Amino acid sequence: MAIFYILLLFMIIAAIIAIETKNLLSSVICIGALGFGASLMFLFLRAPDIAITQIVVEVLGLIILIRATISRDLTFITGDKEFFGTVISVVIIFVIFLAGVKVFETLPDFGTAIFTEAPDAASQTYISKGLHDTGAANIVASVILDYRAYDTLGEATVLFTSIIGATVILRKKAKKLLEDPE
Amino acid sequence: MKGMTIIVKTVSSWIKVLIVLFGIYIILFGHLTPGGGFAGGVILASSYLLLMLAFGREFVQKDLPLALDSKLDCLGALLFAMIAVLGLVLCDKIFFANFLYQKYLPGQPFNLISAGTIPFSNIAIGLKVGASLFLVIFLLSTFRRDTSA
Amino acid sequence: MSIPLPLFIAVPLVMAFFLPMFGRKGKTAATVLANLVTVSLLVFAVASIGKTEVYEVGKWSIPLGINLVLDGLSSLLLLAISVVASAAMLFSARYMEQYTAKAKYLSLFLLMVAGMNGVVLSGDIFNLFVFLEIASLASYALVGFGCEHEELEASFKYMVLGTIASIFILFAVALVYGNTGTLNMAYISQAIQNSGLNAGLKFALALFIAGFGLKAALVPFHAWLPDAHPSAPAPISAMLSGILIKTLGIYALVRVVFNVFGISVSIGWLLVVLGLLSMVAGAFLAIGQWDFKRLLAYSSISQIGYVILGIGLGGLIIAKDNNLPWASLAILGGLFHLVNHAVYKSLLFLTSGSVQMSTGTRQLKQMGGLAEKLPFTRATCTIASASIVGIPPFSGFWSKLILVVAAVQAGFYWIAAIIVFVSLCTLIMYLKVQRYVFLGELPENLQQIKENRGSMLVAMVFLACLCALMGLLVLVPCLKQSILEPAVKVLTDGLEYSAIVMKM
Amino acid sequence: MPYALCFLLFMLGLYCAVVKKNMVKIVIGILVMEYAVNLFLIMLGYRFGGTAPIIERGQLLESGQIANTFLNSSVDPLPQALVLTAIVISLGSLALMISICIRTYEKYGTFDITQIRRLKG
Repeated sequence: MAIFYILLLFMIIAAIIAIETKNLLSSVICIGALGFGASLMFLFLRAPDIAITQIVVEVLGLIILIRATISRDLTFITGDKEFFGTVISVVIIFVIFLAGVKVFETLPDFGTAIFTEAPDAASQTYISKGLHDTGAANIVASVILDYRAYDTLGEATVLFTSIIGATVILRKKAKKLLEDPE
Repeated sequence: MKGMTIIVKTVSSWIKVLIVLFGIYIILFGHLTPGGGFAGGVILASSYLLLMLAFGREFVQKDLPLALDSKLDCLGALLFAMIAVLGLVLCDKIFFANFLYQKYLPGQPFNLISAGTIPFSNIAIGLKVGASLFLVIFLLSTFRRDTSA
Repeated sequence: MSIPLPLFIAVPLVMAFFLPMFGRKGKTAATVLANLVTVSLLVFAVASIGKTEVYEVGKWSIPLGINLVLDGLSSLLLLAISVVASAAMLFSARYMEQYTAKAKYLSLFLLMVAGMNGVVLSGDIFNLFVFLEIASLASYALVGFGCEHEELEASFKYMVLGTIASIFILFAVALVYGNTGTLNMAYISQAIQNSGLNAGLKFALALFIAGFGLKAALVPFHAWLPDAHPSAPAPISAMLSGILIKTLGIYALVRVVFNVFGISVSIGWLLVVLGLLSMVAGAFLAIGQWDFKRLLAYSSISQIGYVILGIGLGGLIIAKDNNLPWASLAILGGLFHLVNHAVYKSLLFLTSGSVQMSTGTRQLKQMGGLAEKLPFTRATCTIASASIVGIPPFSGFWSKLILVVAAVQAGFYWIAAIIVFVSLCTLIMYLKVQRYVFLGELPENLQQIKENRGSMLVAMVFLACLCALMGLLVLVPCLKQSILEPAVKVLTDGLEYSAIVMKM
Repeated sequence: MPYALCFLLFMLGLYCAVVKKNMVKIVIGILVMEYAVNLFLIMLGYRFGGTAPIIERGQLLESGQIANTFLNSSVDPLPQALVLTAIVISLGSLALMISICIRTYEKYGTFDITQIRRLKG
């Protein structure tokens, strides 16, 4: 249990540094720390699939982010900070946070998963019948590629969309002269 | 960009093989062990990324041209969609039916060939993810040079 | 003829995966194929009118798998999506010649359509989120398609706000899962009916309203729309304003509020107030604009206000005194206005694209006297303007009339007054467009322009005919009963949605 | 209590995305929010002393049933499937967002959104 608190505090500290540091590159590095913390957390929460995916995505995401920041002239934002606006947004966000904390009391306590209480939860069936229904020993694989494969089609499409979008945004010439109409 | 020193080049050309093998392993055993198409695909992309860092962009271009890469991307996505549509055709008009497991190839649990279409979906996703992520990183890294030159 | 529901998503998806393989040479073939897809979707949508169907993907019974639900509301939206998409696709065939990478454009367009169809058909809350992301990501890329300064800036702004909205929605989905243990909308609805709304679910509902409200550009959340919609290429502006904000925003919001969480008096008031704010603020901001497309974008905010006002008013009446006939009338007005707005706003954006392509500018002050140079554009634009203002034979009149009658009937006289007042503002807005674009002096530099004919013209005339004929949807009883009333019934039934879905 | 810390992370991200004026900082804020939501989903499925939802050879009994040791200790597989999808979606939007950032940088020469302001109103 203690390990979760340590990791969460580590992640929060990394996030604060990433948000507040002036240097963009160090802020990107802190995001890396945050991501690896999340990956460890997933491992301790018994989600090895997610941990693997998180770690490889983290590496790629870091490369993409560093690519965006490195060898740019990293002018720091010096412009007059709107102090008043910052204070107001901090207050608003803090109020939402306090309201939100109450919300979590309605959830089952940490460590008692909801599906053990709900009688007709789908997850019960997944772990008891998953191997029989789909033949995959990895229940997560059986969920993402058989029970909820339609979601995964959507997921692959999202990735496809974003890659096509990125190639479109990064193409060299966007407009061309049109030949005379008709 | 000419690439790095001879030591880095040699070592990375060996390691690349290992990374590709690891990626393929992660993809193929996705239904038995942690991992799967997505994680494996990212690992495949990172092997080519290593090559690009060590040898420079031109070398990778020869190995895996950009046009081919984007075709592979489309192909992976098409394959996955085809698996879904095949269910519509082969298995009583059910979109995304695991037709292999239910009808043709039940297989034994815990074997490589089990779980019907799941390994094939993993392969399609791995192909798609690997190709597309390499594509986007390549594009991002070449973008600035082209416009400034 | 029964159409398997997944085809609505599978056909555009497969074609979208296939199209980028066409290079520069296969451009014509790609355009023809993409148009075929949108037209076939239109045929599917017409064929599925009046059906109620639940499709279990992969034959996994709910809640194990994901289900697709086709009911009156979905088929109304499917019809609107496919009408606007086929017109915009036809228009792009010629219009998009001025940009490069046409095959990728077509692919993104189809992905956006597939995403919207997926949102409309989905019966699973997480699946709804996934398809919403597909449509949103495609639209972010399409807004920045021109890669000019303004377009990239607008695209970034849109993308940041849109992504924050998506994360809100995902967080709300997580909260709902944590409280009920299921993701299927029918099961969630049932669990809520059994246990009532606790604080966690209320917070989730607030997050849903904020997230979908951001996607729909209701007034406190509207900052991105006036930048994003004008910056996109004209057919995409037509899609975004015409249908995207309605599918991702209004449809999803209404589905979650009415069918999953259940309407209450406070939520009804919230929707009415949001609608009124959007109507008034959008109209005032629009009058001051001198950029043709930006004016249209602000007017979209105002018109979205009408839709959400009508639906919210209906919900309020249901929750307050459960008077179903009155509520149905208000919701009918809202939904009919949704369809009308989809048609005439996309037509207006298409005409603005035609004007921009001929004159090379969007500034109202630099145009004038185009009536004789662009006769067809002028005619279609006038029809659309008459429609949006609410001149009797055209479609906009009927939906506004229904809204006013519904408000008066339920005793909200001040709401009726505001509706009429905003209509007057709309009249001023479109008189301004007519005056500065089509009448007045023709500037020197525009003497040589020609009208773009071909596919652009066909698309505009198609939508203009629809504008003129849409009134029939409420006037002819059999059309009304088969298209609009089932949609209204889905909303007035409210929480019975879960029983209907589970029974099938 | 871990939920509240997770929510704090979410709020930090929201604060960063709303207040900061640098495009990359905004992207970072969005990333932090995404991590927080993913973590929250996985936490929902955890149970004390749980095991990963992967069946091992010994746990498939002769009768075709799954051993109770697995059934009583496996964590919830459904949130894991959702998070897998959510991670991919966040990677996709990250790639698109960074492309837009880089292209904008080429046009304007800065990441500062107070200086990127051609659109008015």
